[in-house]
Amino acid sequence: MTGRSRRVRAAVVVIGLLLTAALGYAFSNVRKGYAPRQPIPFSHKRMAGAPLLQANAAGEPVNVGGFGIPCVYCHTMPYKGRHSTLPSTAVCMNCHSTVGLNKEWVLRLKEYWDRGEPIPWVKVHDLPDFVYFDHSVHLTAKNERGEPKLPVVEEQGKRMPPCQTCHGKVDQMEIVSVQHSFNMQWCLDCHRKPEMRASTDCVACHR
Amino acid sequence: MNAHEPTTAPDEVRMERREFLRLSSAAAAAAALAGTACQVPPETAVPFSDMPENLVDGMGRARYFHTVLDGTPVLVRTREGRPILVAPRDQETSGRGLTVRHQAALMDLYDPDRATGPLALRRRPDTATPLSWNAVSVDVVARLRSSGARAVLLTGPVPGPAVAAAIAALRDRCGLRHVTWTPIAADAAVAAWSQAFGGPEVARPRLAEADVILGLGAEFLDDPSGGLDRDFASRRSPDGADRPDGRPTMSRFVQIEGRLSLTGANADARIRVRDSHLASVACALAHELVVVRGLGPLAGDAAAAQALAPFTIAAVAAATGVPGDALEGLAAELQRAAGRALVLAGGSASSSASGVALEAATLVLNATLGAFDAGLFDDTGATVPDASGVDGLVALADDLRAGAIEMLIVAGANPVYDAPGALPGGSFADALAKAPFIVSLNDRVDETSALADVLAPVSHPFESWSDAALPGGAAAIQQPVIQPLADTRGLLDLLVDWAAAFGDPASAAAVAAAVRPVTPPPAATAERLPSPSLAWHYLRAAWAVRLGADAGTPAFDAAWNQLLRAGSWQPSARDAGPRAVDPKVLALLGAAPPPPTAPAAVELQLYPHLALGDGRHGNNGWLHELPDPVTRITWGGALSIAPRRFDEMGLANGDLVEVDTGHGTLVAPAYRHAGMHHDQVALPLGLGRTGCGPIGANIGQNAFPLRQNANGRLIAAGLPVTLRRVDGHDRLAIGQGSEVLDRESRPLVPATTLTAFEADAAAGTRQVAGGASAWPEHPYPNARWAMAIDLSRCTGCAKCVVGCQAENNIPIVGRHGMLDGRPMAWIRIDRYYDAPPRDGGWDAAVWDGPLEVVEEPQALFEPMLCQHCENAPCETVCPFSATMHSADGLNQQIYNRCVGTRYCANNCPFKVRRFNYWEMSKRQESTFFRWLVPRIAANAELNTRPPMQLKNNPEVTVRSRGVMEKCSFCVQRIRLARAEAIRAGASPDTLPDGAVVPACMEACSTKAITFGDIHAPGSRVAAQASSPRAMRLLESVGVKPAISYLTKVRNDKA
Amino acid sequence: MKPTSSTGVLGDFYLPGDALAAAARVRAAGWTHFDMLTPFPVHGMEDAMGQGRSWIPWVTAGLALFGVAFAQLLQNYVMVWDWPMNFGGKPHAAWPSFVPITFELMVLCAAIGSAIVAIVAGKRQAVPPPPLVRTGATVDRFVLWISATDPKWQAAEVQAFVRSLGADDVRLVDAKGGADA
Amino acid sequence: MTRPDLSPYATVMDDSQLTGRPIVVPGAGPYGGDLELPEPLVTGAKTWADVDRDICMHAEQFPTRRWWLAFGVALAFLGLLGFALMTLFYAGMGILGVNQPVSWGSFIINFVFWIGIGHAGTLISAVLYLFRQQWRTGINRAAEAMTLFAVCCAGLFPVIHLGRAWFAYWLVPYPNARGPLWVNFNSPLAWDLFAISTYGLVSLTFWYMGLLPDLATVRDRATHPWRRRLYNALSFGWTGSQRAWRHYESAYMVLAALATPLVFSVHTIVSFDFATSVMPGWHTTIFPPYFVIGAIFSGFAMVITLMTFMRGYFGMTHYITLNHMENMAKILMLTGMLVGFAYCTEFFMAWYSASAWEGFVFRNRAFGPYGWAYALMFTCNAIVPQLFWVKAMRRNTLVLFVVSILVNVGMWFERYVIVVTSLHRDYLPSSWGMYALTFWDYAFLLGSFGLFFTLFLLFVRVLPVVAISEVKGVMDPQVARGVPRPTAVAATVPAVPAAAQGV
Repeated sequence: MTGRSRRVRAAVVVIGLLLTAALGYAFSNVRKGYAPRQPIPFSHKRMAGAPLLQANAAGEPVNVGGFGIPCVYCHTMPYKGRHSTLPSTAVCMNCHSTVGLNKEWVLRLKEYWDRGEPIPWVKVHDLPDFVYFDHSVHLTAKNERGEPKLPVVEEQGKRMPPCQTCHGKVDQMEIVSVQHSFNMQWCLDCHRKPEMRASTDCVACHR
Repeated sequence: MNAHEPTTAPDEVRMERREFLRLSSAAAAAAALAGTACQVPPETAVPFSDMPENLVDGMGRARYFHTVLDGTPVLVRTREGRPILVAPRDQETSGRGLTVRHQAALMDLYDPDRATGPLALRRRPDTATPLSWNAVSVDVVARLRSSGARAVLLTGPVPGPAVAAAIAALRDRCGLRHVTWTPIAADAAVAAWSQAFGGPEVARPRLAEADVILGLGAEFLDDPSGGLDRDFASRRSPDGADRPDGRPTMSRFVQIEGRLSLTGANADARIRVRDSHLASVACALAHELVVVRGLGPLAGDAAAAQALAPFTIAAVAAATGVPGDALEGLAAELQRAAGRALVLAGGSASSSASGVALEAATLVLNATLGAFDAGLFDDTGATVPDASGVDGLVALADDLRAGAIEMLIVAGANPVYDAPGALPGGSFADALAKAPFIVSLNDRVDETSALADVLAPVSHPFESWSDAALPGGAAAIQQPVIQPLADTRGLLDLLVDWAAAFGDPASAAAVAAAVRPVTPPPAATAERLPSPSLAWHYLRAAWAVRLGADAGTPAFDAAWNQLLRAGSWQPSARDAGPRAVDPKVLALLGAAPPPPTAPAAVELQLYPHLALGDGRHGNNGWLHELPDPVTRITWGGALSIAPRRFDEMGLANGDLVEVDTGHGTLVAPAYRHAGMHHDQVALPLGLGRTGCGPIGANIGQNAFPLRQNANGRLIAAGLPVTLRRVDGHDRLAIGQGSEVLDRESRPLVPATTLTAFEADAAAGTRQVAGGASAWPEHPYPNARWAMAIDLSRCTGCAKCVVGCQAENNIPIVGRHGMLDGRPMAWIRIDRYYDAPPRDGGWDAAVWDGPLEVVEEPQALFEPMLCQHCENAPCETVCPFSATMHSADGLNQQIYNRCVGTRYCANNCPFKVRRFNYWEMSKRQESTFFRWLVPRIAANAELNTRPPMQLKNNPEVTVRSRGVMEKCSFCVQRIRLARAEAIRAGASPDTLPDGAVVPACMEACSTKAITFGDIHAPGSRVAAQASSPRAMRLLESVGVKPAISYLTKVRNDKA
Repeated sequence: MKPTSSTGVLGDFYLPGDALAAAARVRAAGWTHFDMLTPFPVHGMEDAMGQGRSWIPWVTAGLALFGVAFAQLLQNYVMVWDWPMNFGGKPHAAWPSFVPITFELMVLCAAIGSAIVAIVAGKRQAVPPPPLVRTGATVDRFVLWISATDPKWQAAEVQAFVRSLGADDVRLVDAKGGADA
Repeated sequence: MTRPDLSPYATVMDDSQLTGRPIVVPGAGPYGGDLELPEPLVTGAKTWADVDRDICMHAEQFPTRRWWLAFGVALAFLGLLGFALMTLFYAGMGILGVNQPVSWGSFIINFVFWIGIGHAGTLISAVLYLFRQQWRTGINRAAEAMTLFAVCCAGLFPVIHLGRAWFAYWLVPYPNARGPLWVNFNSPLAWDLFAISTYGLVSLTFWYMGLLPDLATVRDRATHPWRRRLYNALSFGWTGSQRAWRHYESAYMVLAALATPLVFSVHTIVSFDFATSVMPGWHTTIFPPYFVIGAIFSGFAMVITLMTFMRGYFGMTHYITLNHMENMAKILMLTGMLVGFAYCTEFFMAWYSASAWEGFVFRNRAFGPYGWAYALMFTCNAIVPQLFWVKAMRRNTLVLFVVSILVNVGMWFERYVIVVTSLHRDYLPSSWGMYALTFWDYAFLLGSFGLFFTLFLLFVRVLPVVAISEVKGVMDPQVARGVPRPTAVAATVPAVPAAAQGV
C-alpha cells in the first residue's frame, strides 16, 4: 500500500467519523438555535429589554432600549397553568390601539385585530406532543427549605421570574431563538440534580 | 396601509426592517439547516384574538358543567370548550343514575353522521339539498297555519317541562295534535299502579332498606338509570368496612326470571321461570302468603281468596315445573322478612301478555309483606314512567292512510325503525308515504327521516338549552356545554320560535329578548337570526316561577347561577305516607292466562340491549363495542337459547336460526345463553339499525317488528315462537374467551357464601402461595398507588369500561377488530360461571361450559385491568425500556418509546395489554392499500372522521399504530393532582387520600372501586387491601399485583 | 537481475509427503526465508519447517477476556450506574441477566478478533511471499518457495538445490510475476 | 510394513458402488488379518485438479436453464416478500393473524424456525470438525452458507415483527440524547440481539475463513483479469503459504472451539425468550436443550434437502455421496429421538409439577383445538425418522428427501405448537382466544423461503459450493495426485535428517 492511498484511507475514515458525529449532534440538538420567522417580527428586546436613555439630537432623553415589560404581562399563566400562554391580540392592543401606529408591523397587528383574526405565531419552544410539560410546577416547586427550586433571577435590582433558566435572555433577543437543546437529556440534566429532588419517572413527562 | 399614513417610513422603521430582513434570512437559513436535520415541521400557536374573560384561568384546565342528559343529571368535563367526559355527580340524590349510554354520549355528540344543517330531502335522501333555517321555519309555520288540527307532532317521550310547555302552547295556538311514541314503555307497571293507587306515579323502591329482595324478572341492574344499583350495592357489605356505621350488612336477593339478565346474574339465588309463567308464580306466592299463611291486609279478604284461588303452589308447580318446595321456602323466607322485604318486577318480562298481572301480583305481594307501610317505597322519588301505548301510533297510521293528516312533524321518534311490524293495515312506513308533508326534527337522516320532505336537525342535548323532569317532582337544567358543532338548533329553540309565530306570549317574549341586539349584528346577514340563546330566555322566564324570583332581577340571576352550579332543583319534600293497595288491583290477576298446555312451545323475550337500549344511539361505537356483561357479545346481538336446547339442536355459537312468531320471522345467530329457561329464547331490541350512519348500520337484527300489538299494549315477551335452524353462520364477536371458571384449579376470583364468610373471613381467597423471592424488594418511600375492587359491590354494569374509554382516548376496533381478537379496552369485566372442579386427573380444570354448570349458573364479575404488579413480568421482557416501574409503584407504559415487540403482552398473565395493530388516529390515504387491506378504511371510518377527534382528552397521548398500551391508573390525573399540590405549596409525594380518582372509579356508581395511595394517612385502599377478604391474583406466579380483589360474598342465608 | 523481495525460486512437488520431506531438508540445509505453498494444509508441515505452534490461541484468550470485561462494564454501567430503573422488581444489578450477553460478547470479540489477527498474521510474514503467479499451489502442487531475501541466496545454486530435492518445474520468479525457469 | 492393496479404492467409481460399510481387504491387515478401510469420501477416482474443475465449474460457466428456472421461482417468492413487506409497513401488524392472547405468531415461529435451520451449518463445521469427522468436508461449505442465509431470514423476522420496525435500532445500546436512555439488559430480546448478531458474524467469519483458500483457487482458474482481481481481493491474496496456513489452521480450530458453544448458546438464548417468561408451557427449564436439539434436527433436515438438491441439480454426487447422506440420516434419527424424548419429558414435568396451569396447557396442547398441530409435529419429528433404522431407507435419496421435508414441516409446527398453544389459553380463561394465519402470514413464510433460495442460488453461482481445499485434504494423494508419475521421486528423497525433527 502506498503512502498516498494510506492517507486517502485515513482521510475517508476521519471524514466518516466527523460526518457521523455531525449527524449525531444535529439530531440531538435539532431544536437549539431554532428561530422561526414570525408573522409579525415582534422584538422582545424592544418590549421586554431594559430601558436605556440616550440624548437625541435635540438633547432630549430618548429611550433607545426596551420598555421593560415583565414576561408575565403577556405570558400570563406560567404560575397557574401548564401553558405559559401567548397573549391574545387584545393584550397587544392595550397599548397599540394608540401607540406606534406609524409602524408597519403595528399596522399589520391592527389589521389582524380589525379582522378579528388570531395571529398565527410560530411556536419557538416546541416540544413533541408526547411530552407533557407544566410551567406552573416548574415555577412553583419548592425545596425542603421552602425556597423555589428554580431561583428567582435578580437583575438590575429587579426580581425576575426564572424564565431565563430555560428560555435564555429573551429580553435581549430581537428574534426569539431556542437557547438550549430542549431534548430529553437536557431535561434530565436538571431533574437528576440531587438538590432538585425532581422525578425522573417516565410518567413525569410521558403518559 | 391607509392612505393618510406617511408613505415613506421613518428611518427607525427602515432600520428595523433591514435588521429584520437580515435576521429573518439568518433564521430561515437556520430553519432550513434544522429542517435537514429532521426538525419537526413548524407548528403554529394560535392565541385568541380577544380572550373571553372567563377563560383566562381556564386554558389547559378542565372545567366541569352540570347538565342533564336523557333525564339524568350529569357532570360534563370540558377542555377549551369541548366536552371530553361525562361523569356522575358527586353525591347523586335525584333518584336517577347514569347508564353506559350517558357515559358514551360523547360519541353521539361528536357523531360525524349527524346532519350538519337543514336538508330538503323530498323523500329522496340521496338527492338532498341544503336548506336555510329561515326557509324551514317560514315553511313550517305557514303549513302549521294552514293545516290546523290536521298537523301532527310525533315525539318520543317529552324530555322536560319546558318542551312540554312549548308543545302545549303550540298545540293550543295552532291546533296541532301531539302524539307521543315510546318504543319501550313500562305500561304494565303504570296500569297496575294506576289500578292500585289511582295514579300513574310509580314509587321508587328503597333497596337500601330492604333485607330481602325478590325480583320477578326485575332488571334494575341492567338499566341503572333509576339509580337502584347504588342502593342495592350499599347493602352488599359483608364486613361493613366500607359503610359509615361499620356494621356488616348483606341483603338477600332472589330473582325469578327466564333469561339470565345482569340483574339475575347478581342474585343470591335464582329460579328459572319462563316469562309467561312469572305472573302465575307471583300469584302462587301471593296465594301462599295471603290465603295459606294469612299474611297482610288482604288476608281473609274473600275477593282476594277467590282471585288467588287458582294459584295454589301445587297447581302452579305442576303447570310450570317450578319445584313447589322452592316456592314454599321462598314464601316462608318472605314471611320471615315481612316489613323488610321488597318484591320488584318491571323488567322485560312485564311486557308479556300477563305483564299487568305480574305487576299487580307484585303489588299484592308488597302490600302483603307490608313494604308500603314500612316505607320501603319512596314517593319523593316517584316517577311517571313513559307509558304512551301503541294506540296513538296506530291511530296516527290510520289517519295517515285515510289522508286526514296534512303535515307530520317527527321529533325524536323513529317509528319506521321501532314500530311493531304488524300494525292494522300495514306497516308504519307505508302509512307515512301517504302523508303530504313530513318534517323530521331528528338529528340525522335516519329510517324515518329518510321518508321525510325536510330534515331540520335538532342539536344534541349538550349543545342546547332545555330542562328535564326528575323523580319526585324535581327538575334539572339542561345547559349546553359546547356551541353547536354544525348548523343545528335545539328542540326547545325551534318550538319556541314556532310558538312565538303563533303569538304564544312566553315564546314571543323570549324571541324579543333574544333578538334585542347586544352588539350590532353583522350587516351582511339580512335574515332574522334567532339567537341560539332563545331557549335560554324562555327557560329563564319559565324557571323564574319555580325559583320564585322575577327574571332579570339580581336575586334571580343569583338563584339561576346557583341552580346551574348545583345542576338540579329539588322541591320541598312531599309527604310520603303509606300507601294502601286498592283491592281492585286483584281484578288484574284474572288477566293471568292459564298455564300453556303445550309444554314444548318455546316463547320469545325481546329485551332492550343493555348498552344500546332502544337503539336511538345506534351509531355509537362505544356502545356497540361494549361487551354485554352477561353474554359478552359485541357489535350485534344473538338469539339466546338455553344450553340444553342449544345442544339438542346441535348448534354452535353463530349458527343461524330462524324465529317465527306467527306474524313475523327473523333470522339471527344463535347463542348458548347460560341460565336461560329451557323453553325460552331471547333477542335484544335496539339493533339492526339501517339509517343511523355507517358505524352502526346493519349491526345485528331489528327485533322491534316482532312485537305484537294486543289491546294497546305492545307484547314483547312470552311470544310463542317456533325455531328452525337455517343454513349459514354469522360469527359472534364475543369479547371473552372461555366463560366457565373452576376456582379450585384456577383461584382467580375470590368468592364465597355468607355462611362460609362468617365462619372464616378469608374464605374464598385461598390460593397456592408463591415461593420466596430471590431478590430484595424495591423501597417505595413516598406514595404507592394501589386499587381495591370489591366484588361484592360490583354488579358488572360496565360503566367503568366506557368511562375509561372516554378518559383515555381508546379507539374503537369495530366488529372486525373484535372478531380478530384485538379489543382495545383497558378495563374489561370478566364474567365467569362458577364451576366445581371435575373429579380426578392431573387436569381437573373446568372451562368448557358443561350443562351442569351453565344451566343454573352462578355468575362472577371481575373487572380486569392492568394490575400494576410489583414484580411485573411485562417490564422485565421489554428490551426497549418502554415499560418499567415508577417510584410511586405504577407500571409505566411509555408510548413514544414503545417499538412494539408485544413481548410484554405475551408475558402478562392477565392479558390486559392492548396493542395498536392498526393506525386508529390518522386516516391513511393510499387508495391502493385501502383497497388491498379494507380494514384500513374501516378503521378510519370508525375513528378518524371529524369531528370525532374533539372527544380526545388532551391529557392523554393519542397512540399511533405499532404501540402497546394499557391501563395507566389514570396517571394523568395523578400528575395533575401532584401539580395541584405543588402549586398549592404542598408536597406532591404525600397527597391526601381521595385526591386522585381514576376514570373507572369515577364512573362506578356502586363504589366497588377504591383507588389511592396505600401510604397516605387513613388510606381507604390500604385498609381494604389488608382486609381478610382481599386477594391478590396469581400469588403462585409471584407478580404481586397492586390491585386487591375483595371477596364476592353470596348471601346463602335464606 | 537484482533480487528484490519478490524474487525467489519455486519448485513443485506432487505429494504432500514429498513436500514434507523437502521442507525438512530445506530447513536442515540452513535456509530460513523459504515457504511451502500447498493446496491444503499438510499435517506436520509446521514441524517440518520448524515453526512451532501458532500463538493465535493466546490472542483469542486475550480478546475473550476483553469481551467479558467490556460486556460486564457495559451492562453494569447502563443498568446500575447511569440510569438505574426498576424493571419488574428486579435489582438493578441483576447479574444472572448479564450472563448471556457477557458470553456472546466474549465469543464475538474472541472469534472475530482471532480470525482477523490470523489473516493479518498470515499476510505479514518475515518471509516475503512469492508474487501472485499461477503456482498451481491452489490446484494440486506443493510448491517450495525460497525467497531471494534469504542470506544464503544465490539464484543458480538455489535452483539446483531445489531440483536436488526432487522438485519438478523449478523456476525463478521476479517481481513482475514472470517465471524464469 | 507393506502398503495395503488399495485397488478397491479405484474400483469405487460412483454412488451406486458405495455400500456404507468398510471395504475389506482380505489378508491385508498388519498381522495378516483382514484390513477394513473406510470407503472413500470422494468417488469417481477424482484427482485434485478434477475437484477444482467440478466445483468451480458452476461459478464459471453461464448459468444453466435449470438454474434460471430455480432462480426465477425463488425470485418470485422474494418479490412476494417485498410486496408483503410494503403492505406490512403501510398497513401495520393488523394484516397478520396475531391478536390479543396470541401476540406472537407466524413471525416468531418463522424466526425460531430459521434460526434452528441455521444451526446445522456451524454445527457441521465446528462440532464435526472438533470430532474429526472427515465426511463433513463434502457438505460443510453449503451447510455454512445455508446457516448464513437462514440467519438472514431469521434476522429479518424479529425486526419486521416490531410494531414500529423503523425504531428497531433503539435496541442497540448506543449513547443518545434521551438521557441517555439505554436498553433493558434484563430482556431476553436484548440478549437475542447479541446472540443472533454474534452468531451471524461468527458464522460469517467461519465460513469466510473456510472460503479463503478456495477463493484463491477460483482466482487462479480465472481467465478474465477483473475476475482475477476480484477473487484475489476476496481471498486477501491467499497464496497457500504454509506460514499463513499455520495461523489459519490455529484460528480455524479456535473458531470451531468458540462456535461450538456458540451454537448451543444461540438457541439456548432463543429458548430464553420463552423460558424466562411466566407463561405456563413456556416457563420451563427443559427449553434450552430441547430447542438446541430441535435446531440441530431441523438444520440437518434442511441440509439433507439442500444436498439432495445439489446432488441432483449440480451433479455433486461424487463429493456428496450416499455415505454422506446416510451419516446425516443417522444424525437425523438420533436427534429426532431426542426431540421425541423432550416432548415426552415435557408431559412428565407438567404432571409431576402438579401445577394446574402447567397441566392444563399440556393437555390442551395435545388434545385441545390445536391437537392437530401437535399430532403433526409429533408424527413428523418423532415417528417418521424412525424409518432410518432401516439401512435401505437411509440410502434412498427419495426417502431422505421426503423425510427431510416432513421433518422441517414438523419442526415448523413444533414452534407453532410452542408459541400458539401456550399463549392461546393461559391463566385467565376470559382472555383465551384462537389464532389463525392470514394470507399475509403465508406470504411472509413463503417469501422467506424465496429469500433463502435466492441467496442460496446466488451462492452456488459465484462461490465454490464444496470446500475444495478441505476435500482435497481428505482424498487419497495416491489417487488424487496431480501428475500420474510413480512415487519414485518421493522414494528417492532421503529421510528427513534427525536434526530437523523435534524442533
